[in-house]
Amino acid sequence: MSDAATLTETPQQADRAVTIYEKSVPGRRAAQLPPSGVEETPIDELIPSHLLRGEPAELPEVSEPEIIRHYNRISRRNFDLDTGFYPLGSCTMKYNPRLNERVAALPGHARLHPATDPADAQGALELMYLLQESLSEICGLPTVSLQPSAGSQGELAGLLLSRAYHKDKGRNPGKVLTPDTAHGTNPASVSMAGYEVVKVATNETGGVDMDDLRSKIDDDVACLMLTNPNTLGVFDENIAEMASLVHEAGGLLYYDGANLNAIMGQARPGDMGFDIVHVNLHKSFSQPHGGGGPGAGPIAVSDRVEPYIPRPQVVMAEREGWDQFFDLDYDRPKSIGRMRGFQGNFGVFVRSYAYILSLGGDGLSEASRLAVLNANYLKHRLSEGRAGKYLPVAFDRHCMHEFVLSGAPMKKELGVKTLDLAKRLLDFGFHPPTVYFPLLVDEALMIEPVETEAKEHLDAFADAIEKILEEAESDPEIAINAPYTTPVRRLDEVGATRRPVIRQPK
Amino acid sequence: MSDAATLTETPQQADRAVTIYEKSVPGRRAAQLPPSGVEETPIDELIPSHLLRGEPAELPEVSEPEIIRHYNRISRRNFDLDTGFYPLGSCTMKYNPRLNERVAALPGHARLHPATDPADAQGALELMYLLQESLSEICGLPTVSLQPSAGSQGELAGLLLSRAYHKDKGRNPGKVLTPDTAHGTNPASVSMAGYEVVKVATNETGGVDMDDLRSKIDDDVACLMLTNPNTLGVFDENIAEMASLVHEAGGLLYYDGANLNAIMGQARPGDMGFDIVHVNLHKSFSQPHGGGGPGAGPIAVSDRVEPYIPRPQVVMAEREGWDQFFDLDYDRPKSIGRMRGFQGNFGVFVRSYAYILSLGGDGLSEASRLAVLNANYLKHRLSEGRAGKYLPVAFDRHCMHEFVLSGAPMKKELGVKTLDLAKRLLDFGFHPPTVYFPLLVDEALMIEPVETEAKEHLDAFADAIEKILEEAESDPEIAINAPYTTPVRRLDEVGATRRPVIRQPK
Amino acid sequence: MAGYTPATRDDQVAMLAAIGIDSIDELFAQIPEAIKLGRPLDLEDGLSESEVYKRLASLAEWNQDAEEIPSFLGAGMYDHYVPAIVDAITSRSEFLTPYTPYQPEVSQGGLQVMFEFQTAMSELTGLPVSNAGLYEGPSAAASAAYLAMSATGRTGLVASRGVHPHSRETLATHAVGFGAELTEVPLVDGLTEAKALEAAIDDTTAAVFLQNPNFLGSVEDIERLGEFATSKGALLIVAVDPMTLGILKPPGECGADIAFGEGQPLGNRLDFGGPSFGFFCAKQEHIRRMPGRIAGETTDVDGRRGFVLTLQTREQHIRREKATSNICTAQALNALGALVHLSWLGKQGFVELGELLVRRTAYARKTISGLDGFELLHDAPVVREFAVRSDRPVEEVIHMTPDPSQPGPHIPVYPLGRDYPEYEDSFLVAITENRSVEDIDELAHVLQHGQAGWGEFIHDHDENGNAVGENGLVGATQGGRS
Amino acid sequence: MAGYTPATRDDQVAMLAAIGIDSIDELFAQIPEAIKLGRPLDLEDGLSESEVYKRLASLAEWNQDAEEIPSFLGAGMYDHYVPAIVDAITSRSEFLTPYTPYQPEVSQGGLQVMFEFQTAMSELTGLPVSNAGLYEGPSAAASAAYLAMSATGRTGLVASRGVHPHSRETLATHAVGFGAELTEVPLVDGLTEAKALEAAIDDTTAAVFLQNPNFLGSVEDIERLGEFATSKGALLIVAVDPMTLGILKPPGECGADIAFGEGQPLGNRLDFGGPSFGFFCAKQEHIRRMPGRIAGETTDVDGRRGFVLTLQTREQHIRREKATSNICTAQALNALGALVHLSWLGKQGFVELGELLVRRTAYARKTISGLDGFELLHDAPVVREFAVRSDRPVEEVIHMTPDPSQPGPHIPVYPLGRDYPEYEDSFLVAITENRSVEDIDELAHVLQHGQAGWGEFIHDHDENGNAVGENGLVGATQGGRS
Ligand SMILES: Cc1ncc(COP(=O)(O)O)c(C=O)c1O
Ligand SMILES: Cc1ncc(COP(=O)(O)O)c(C=O)c1O
Repeated sequence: MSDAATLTETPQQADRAVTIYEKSVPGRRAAQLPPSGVEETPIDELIPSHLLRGEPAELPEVSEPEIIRHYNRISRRNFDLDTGFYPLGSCTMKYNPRLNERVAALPGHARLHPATDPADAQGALELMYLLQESLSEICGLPTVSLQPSAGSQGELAGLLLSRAYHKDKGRNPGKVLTPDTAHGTNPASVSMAGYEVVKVATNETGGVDMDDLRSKIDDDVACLMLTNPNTLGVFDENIAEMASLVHEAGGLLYYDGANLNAIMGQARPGDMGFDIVHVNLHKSFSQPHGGGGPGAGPIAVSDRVEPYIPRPQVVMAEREGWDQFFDLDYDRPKSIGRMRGFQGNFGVFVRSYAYILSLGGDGLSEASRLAVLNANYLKHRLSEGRAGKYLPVAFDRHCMHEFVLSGAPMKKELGVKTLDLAKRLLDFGFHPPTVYFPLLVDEALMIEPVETEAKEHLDAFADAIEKILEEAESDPEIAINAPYTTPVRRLDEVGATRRPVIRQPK
Repeated sequence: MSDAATLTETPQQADRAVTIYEKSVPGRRAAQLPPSGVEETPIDELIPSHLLRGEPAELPEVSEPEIIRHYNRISRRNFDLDTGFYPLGSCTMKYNPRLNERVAALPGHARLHPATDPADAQGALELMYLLQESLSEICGLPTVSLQPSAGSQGELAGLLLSRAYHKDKGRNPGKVLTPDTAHGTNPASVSMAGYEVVKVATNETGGVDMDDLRSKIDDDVACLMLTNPNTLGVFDENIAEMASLVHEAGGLLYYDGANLNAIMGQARPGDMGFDIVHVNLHKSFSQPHGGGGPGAGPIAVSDRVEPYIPRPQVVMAEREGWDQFFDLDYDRPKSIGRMRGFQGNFGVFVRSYAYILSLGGDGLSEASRLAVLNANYLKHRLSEGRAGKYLPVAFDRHCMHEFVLSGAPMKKELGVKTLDLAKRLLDFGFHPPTVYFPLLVDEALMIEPVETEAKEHLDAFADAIEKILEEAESDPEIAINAPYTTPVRRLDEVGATRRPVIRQPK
Repeated sequence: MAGYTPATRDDQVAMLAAIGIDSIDELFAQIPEAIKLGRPLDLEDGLSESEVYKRLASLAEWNQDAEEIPSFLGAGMYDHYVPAIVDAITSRSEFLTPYTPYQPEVSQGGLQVMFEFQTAMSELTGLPVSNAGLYEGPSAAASAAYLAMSATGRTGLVASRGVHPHSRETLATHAVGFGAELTEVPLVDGLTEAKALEAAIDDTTAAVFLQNPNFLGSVEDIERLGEFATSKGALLIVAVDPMTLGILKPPGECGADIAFGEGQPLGNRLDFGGPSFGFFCAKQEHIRRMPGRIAGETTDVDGRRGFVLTLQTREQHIRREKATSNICTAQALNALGALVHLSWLGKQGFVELGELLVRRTAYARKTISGLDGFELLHDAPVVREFAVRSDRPVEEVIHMTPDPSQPGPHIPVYPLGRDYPEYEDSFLVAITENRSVEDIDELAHVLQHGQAGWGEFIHDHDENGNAVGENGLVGATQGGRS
Repeated sequence: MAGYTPATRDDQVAMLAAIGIDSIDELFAQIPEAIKLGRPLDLEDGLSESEVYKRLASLAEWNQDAEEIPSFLGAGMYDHYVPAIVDAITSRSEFLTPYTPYQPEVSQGGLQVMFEFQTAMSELTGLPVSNAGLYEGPSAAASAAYLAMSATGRTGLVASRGVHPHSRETLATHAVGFGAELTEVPLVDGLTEAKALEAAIDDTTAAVFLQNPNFLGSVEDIERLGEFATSKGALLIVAVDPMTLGILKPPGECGADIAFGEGQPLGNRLDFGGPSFGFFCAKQEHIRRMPGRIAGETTDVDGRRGFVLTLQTREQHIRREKATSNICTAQALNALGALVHLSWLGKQGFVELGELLVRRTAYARKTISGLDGFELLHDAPVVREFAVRSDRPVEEVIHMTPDPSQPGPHIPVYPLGRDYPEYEDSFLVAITENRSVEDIDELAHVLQHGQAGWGEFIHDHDENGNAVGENGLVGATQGGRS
C-alpha cells in the first residue's frame, strides 16, 4: 500500500488474486526430466499421427521458485484448523496429529503399488485387517469393509447392501425412511440407490416423531437411515424401539456414523440393533480434511448383511509356511461388487489406525466424553447474556458433541441474520459454525467444539458472540457488512452462478 | 478487530505477541512417553539426592494442538524467501530446492549416528568425499576440509592454518591485512586467531589501493584476507599481483568465498594464487538460511597448507575386500586439530551436494552468469529516474553479483535516511537490501538479486523504490514513519539494550 | 494415550460446575442404560508417539515398495516421480487442515486451487467444463453414467472390455441402484472390436464407455469408435490416463461428451491405491448436471477478484434427493498435488514426459518381447504400458525366489488372469520416468533367467543409483539393503 | 540442469539490451583473462530431480542408520525420538528460508522463537542469561574460554578428562589462537580426580571445564569440584547434556559461571553429526561478554510488544576486531527444533523422560555388566550412558558378521580406545527412550554370543515393532529389511 496515512485495506486485501496461469511466461519451466536413454525415435513413428495431440495443453510456464511462492501465498488466504477455533457442526474438526502424516509417508506405505502381490504387501494388509477389527469393536458390528471413499460412498454402499439383502430374500421394497434432520448426502444416496425417500418428522425433544415413524413403516420399507446423535446433537432414546419396529417390518437399519465422535466407548450402533454403519475416518479418526478431502467411509455390518459387502475384502487366511497370512478375498459370490478401484483410501487407513493406536480404547472413550463436555459447556456459555436472548438453543436439553442454536430472534429483533453473525465472526478470528443446517431449525447455527479445543477457546468464542451482539444492538450494519479484515470481503455468489467462469479464460 | 468502520491496524498488528509460556496451563501436556518397562526404582536410590534437581524447569505446559497453532501463527510474522524478493546483499538469498530437504531427511542420512564405524557409514563418507572433490574443482584448490560450521569458523580455521604454516616454517608473523570493505567476521576472526588486523584502503574503482597495500606488506604479514568480488560487488583486477606481492613477502592468501556465487565456473581462487578459501554452503550452494543458520563453511586449501587442515579428514583408503573404502583420517600429525565436534554439518553437505548434482558444472556456471546479469540489470534500472538521482551507485562500473548504492543524496535532499527507505520497502512487500554496509559507503544499500529471481521482480523492486522516492519528495514523513503494515512497526532497540529483557520473566 | 486433549482436571471441574452437574456421566444419561456399552472398549491402551511410529514402521517393512525394488506395476496407478515441492506445499497446515470452503472469504486459497485445477484438467482433456475432482477413477465412471442417464433419459450402458476392470465392476455395482443395464464389448488384437461395439449400441443406450489407452495399454481410435455412440444419440464417455494427454489427442477433440480418469499419476503417491482423485470433464451443455464441487470466479463487495463454490444447486446439501451426485467430502488435497505437479512439469515438460514414456516403453516392449518364451499379446500402438504373453505359467515366471516354496517376492508386473481369463497367460508391464533403461534390462534379465538368473546379476552399487544390486530387483531376492 | 533460474532467452536479451551490452561475457570482462577458467568445470552435467533422488537414496542405503538397527551410540549425540510436530514446524518456509532477523518488523516469528528458546535454556541450566545458540557443543567450549579469558584477564585453561574429547581437542585448537594453555586433569573410578583438579588450578587459571554427566556417563559432584575453581577466581564452566537436566541439579545451582552443551538431543536429528546447535548460558555479570545472537523484548512506536536482536555491540558486524565472538550465521533452525521438542515434552514430560532414562539405563547397565566377559568400567552413578569393560578385544566384540573378513556391520556401541588409550578395553553404551527393553536384551544377547549367537535369535516381526528379526540388530546381520 502506498498511502501511509490511513489503512484503506489490509495488506492481504491489497494483494489481489493472481492465478498461476497469469504468472506464466513463455519458455519458463521448473521440471527437468531424465534423458530417455534410448533412441529418440519420432513419436509419430511409434503412434499414428491421427491419434496424436496437435497443440500442447496450456499448462503454466513457471520456475520452481515461483511455484512455491504462488502456493504458499494463496495458502495464507485460507483459515485452517491450525490457525484457530473451527467449530463447524457435523464436521468434527479435531486436531490432525503430525505423527499420522509421518507414518503415512513411510515408503513402505506411500510407494506401495495397490496391485502388489499380497505376499509382498503383508504389512499393508495386516494394517487394514487390524483397522477392520478396531472399527468392528468400536461399532459393535462383526464385519467391516474399508472400501468406501467417504461417508457418502459408505451410505450408497450401505443402501446397495440393503438392495442385495432384500433381493436375496426375494423382496423388493422401494422406500427408505430418513428423518427431516438428515444430512444432504442421505437423501441423495437414497436416490442413487434407486430408492424413494420418505421423510420422518422430528418431535419436540429433537428426536424422531415415533407416531409419524410408525405410520410410515410398512413392508415397502427397505431401510431406516438414521444419524445418532442426530444433526441436532441429540441422542434419540427411542433408538432401540425404532430398530425393532423396522426389523419387524422386515427392513434394515442404517446408522449414519458421521457423529460417532459423541459416543466412542459409550454406546455402539450394533448394540442399538443397527445393521449397517458408516464411519467418517476424516471426522472421528483425525484424518486431515485437506480443504475437502481426502477421507474414508468404512462400513461396519451385521452378520445378516455380511454376505453382500464389497469386494475384495481383507481376510486372515491359511497359507502354508506362514503363521498368519493376510489376503484379499475376491471370492464373495453375493457381494455387491466394487464401489471403487483397488482397496480403498489406504493412506487414510494408516493415519486413522495410528490415531487409534495413539489413543487406545481408553483414549477414544475419553475423547468422546470430553467432546460432549466441551459442547455442553459452550452451550451453557451461549445460554447466558445476549446469546441466550438472541440465539436460543433449538432443543433445550443436554446435548452430545454438538448443538444447534436458532438465529431467528436475532434476525427479528436486530435485523442481523445468522449469515451476518457468521461473517462477523471471521473478523474475530473464528471459523463460523455450520449455518442454515439442519433445515428444520430457522436460521440455524450448528456448533461442534471438539475435544481437542481448550476451554479458553470456547470462552473466547462465546465472548466474541456476546461482543458481536452488543455491537449489533447499537449498529446492526456492522455485522450486516462484515467481514472487513478477511483476504476478500463478501463475494457475489449469485453473479458467479449466473455467468459461470470456472476456468482461466484462454 | 471490533471497530468495523475503519481499519486502525492490520489483523496481524491487532493480534499481539503472546509467548508459549503465557499460553501455559498447569497440568496441560503434549508428550506421552513409553513406559520404562523396568522397575520403577526411586531415582534417589540410583543417583545421590544432593546431585538431583529440586524444582522442575519451568517449561511450557501446553497441548500439542496449541503448539502447532502457536508456532504456525508466529511463523506468519516472518518475511521469508518463499514470500518474495529478498535482495539482502552479501547473503545470496537463492531459492532453496525442496528436493534437498527430501534427500537430507532420508533415514540413512538423518538417523545416522556420527560415531558409526566407517565401514557402516560408507554412503555418508562417500558423499562427503564427492562434495570435497566438487568444491576442490570449483575453487581450483587440491584439498577441501568440510569441517567448519559456517563462514566465520572457516575464516578462523584458515587463520589458524596460517599460524600452523608459519610456525612450521619457523616464522611467527603477527599481522593480517584486510581491506576496509571486509565483512565483520574477517577482523573478528583475525583477533580470535591472535593476529593484529591491519586495514588496507580501497581505491577509486572499488578495488584494493595497491600503494597502500605495498606500503603495508612486510615480513610481519602472515596473511592477506580478501573477499573477491568484494563487498562492493567489484572484482579486483589486481588480484594476481596482490597474490604475488604477499607470497614474495612470505605471507599466505586467504580468500573469503562468501561471494563465490559471482564466479562459479568463471574463475577460481586457486588460479588467482590463493592458498585458503572458505565457501558458504548456505549461500552459493542453496542451503536454506533457517532464520540464521544452519550453514557450513568448508575450506579449500593449496598443497602448501594441506598438512595442517583440521582432523579428521575424509579420504579414500585401501581396504581389502573393498574396491573403494572411504575412511576418516585422524593420523595427521601437523593438523591444527578440531574446530568442532564430529565431522561437520553433514545435513548441509547432503543438501549442497544435491544442489551441485542438480545443476552440474554447466548449471553452476550458468547460475553465476545469470546472477551477474540480474545484478547489472537491476543496477541499470536503479540508475534511472529518481533512484539515479537520490541513490547513486557507489562505484559506477559493471558489477558482479551485487552492487552498492549510497543514500547520502536522499538523506541530504529529502531528509530520508537509508534506514527509512528500507523500512518503507517493507510496506511494498520487499525485504530490504543490506543497509549501512560496507562501512566505507555513506548510507549504504547493498543489493544482491540472485539468479533465481525473475526479471519482473527486479522491475517491481525498482518501481517500488521510484514510488517511495516520489512519495518522499512530496512528504518525507511517509518514509520516516514507515513501516505501517508489518506485524509490528518500528521497534525501540535502544530501550531493549538499556534494560535487556532476554527471557520470559519468572 | 496421546495428549491431544487439553482439558485438565481443573478445566473439567470448572466446566462441570458451569453446566451445573457433577460428572460427565450425567451428560450421557440421555443414552438408555440398555444400550450403553458399560465396559471399556476391547482395544489396546494408548501408545506413545515413538511406540506407534515403531509399530507402523515395522509393519511397513513387510511391504515390498517401489523405493526398495523398481516396480513395473501399472493398471491405472503408476510409480511416477512426485517432485519434493508437491509435499512441501500439500503438507502446509493451510492446505492440509481446513474443510470444504463453505466460508469463501477465508477459503480463497483452496478455492483458487480448485479454479486452477479445473483449468488444468480442462486443458488436458480438451473439454470446457471440469469439476474440482471426485474420489478416484472407477467411481467417476459411475458418476458419468448417472449424468448420462439423466441427460438422455435412457438406461443402457455399453462398455468396451478395454475399460479398466475396476471401472466396469464399479459401473455394474452402481447400475443396480441406477436401474441401468451394462453391456460389454470384446477386444481383438488389443483394441475394442468396432463391429461388436456398433452392434451393442441402440436407441436405449445412454452412454458408451471407452478407455484410452485401454487396459492393455493400446491407443484406441476414439474418434472413429465414438461415432457409433454419438450417431445413436448416446453420450461418448472416455476414461483417460492423464499422463498420456501430452501425447494423445484429447478426448474433447475426439467428440467425447465426458472424459474422466484416475488422477493418481499426477502428483499423487501410490499409497497402496488411495487416496488419489478422479477428474471429470464435460461439454458445456452438461455443466448443470456435473457431479461434485466446482469453483467459479467472482468479485467481492469492494470489487476485488475472488472465488466461490458455484452451481451449488446441483449438490446434495441443497438439492438433497434430487442432487446430481451424493458426493460431499472429495479429494481436494490430492487435486492440489496434481496441480502442483502439473505446474512443475509445465507446458513443455508435460509433453516431454509423454515422449519419454513412449520411447522408453517402445524399448522395453522390444526388449521383453524379444526374450525367448515371451511375445507380445498384441502389437497395437502403446504409450506407457504393454501386454506380454509367456510360454511358462505367469505365476511361475513372476515368482522370484530361488526357493519356490517361499511365498515371495514376486516380479512386480501385472498378471492379466484374474481380470481377463482369456489372457491368463499374459501380464502387463508399465513404464514411468522412474524406470531407467537399467531397470528395464534387469527386468528382462530376471524374466529370462528367473530364479536361476539372479545369482549372476549382483552389482556393486552404481553411481547412477539405479536399481541394481543393493536395492534392485535382484537385490530384493537377497534381502534388499545390506 | 535444474530449473531454478527463471531467465528465458527473451528475458536475457531484454536485460542485456537495457544494460546496453550484447552478451553476458562483457560483464565478466573485469576478470583478467589470465585468471579466467576458460573451460567448463570438470563436474558431471546436471541431473533431473528423480535422478538426484535415486543417486542419493542409493548412497544412503550404504549407511547403517538407527532406523534400520537400534543404535546404542552416544558420546554426545543420541537417537532420541524427534516428534513429528518438530518437522512440521521447522519445515515451514516461514522458518526455513529467511536469514538472520536484521529487519525486526518482518522477523517477529524468528525473534520470538529466540526469546522463547533463551528462556527454555535459562530454565534448564538455572542461569539467567542465554544466547540464541552457537554452532554445536565443542566450539561452544572455545567461546566459553574466550569469554573467561577476557573476563579474568588470565590465560590458563583447566579441563577434566571427563570433558568430551572433541571439546578438549577444540579447546586446544583455539587455544593456539587465543594464546591460552590447556591443562588436563585425569579421572579415577569414572570421576574427575579432585586432588589433581585442585592442584591444577592457580591464579593464572581463567577457567575450569567440567562435564556432567562426564564422557564416561558419570554424574560428577560439580558443586564440590567447582569450589576449587571459584576459590581461585577462575570461572567455572560446565558442559551439560541437556536431556539430563530434568533430573540433575542445574549448573546454575552448582555455582557455574557458564553452562554450555551440545543441543542435538533436543529436537535435532543425528544427521551424522550436524547440523545441531550449541547452547550457552551464563551469570548476569557476563551478559555483555556473551557470544552470538541474543533476542530481547521491546515495544514498537504504537506500544505493541515486539522482539529485536539486542546487545549487538558485542557482535562482529558492529565491533569487528573487538567483538566477543566472530560468529554470524548460527543454528537458528536447530534451536527452533529444540524449542518445539521442549514444548512438546513440557514441564512434566521433560522430568519423566529423565526418569525413564535413568531407570532403563540402570537396567541395561545391570544386564550387560552381568554378562560373563564383561564388567563395569566404573560404578559411579549414571543417567543415560555407561562404560563397560570387555575381556575380549573391543574390536572383536563389536564385529557382528559371521564372517570376520567382512568389514561390518558393527554393534553400535562406542569404543573408548581412540579417545582414551587408558580404556582401550572398554566401550560406552547409550540409552534413549527409543531403546526398548527388548532392544537392550538383544544387545546383551549379541554381545554375549557375538557372531555365533545371531542365528538363534531370529524372530518373526513382533506386534510391538520392536527391533528384532526384521529390522533388529540381528536382522541387520542378515541384511536389514527384506
Ligand atoms: C451427518 C453426516 N452424514 C454424512 C456426511 C457425509 O460424509 P462425507 O462428507 O464423508 O461424504 C456428513 C459429512 O459431510 C455428515 O455430517
Ligand atoms: C563477505 C562475507 N564474509 C563472511 C561471512 C560470514 O559467513 P557466516 O555467516 O557463514 O559465518 C559472510 C556472511 O555472513 C559474508 O557475507
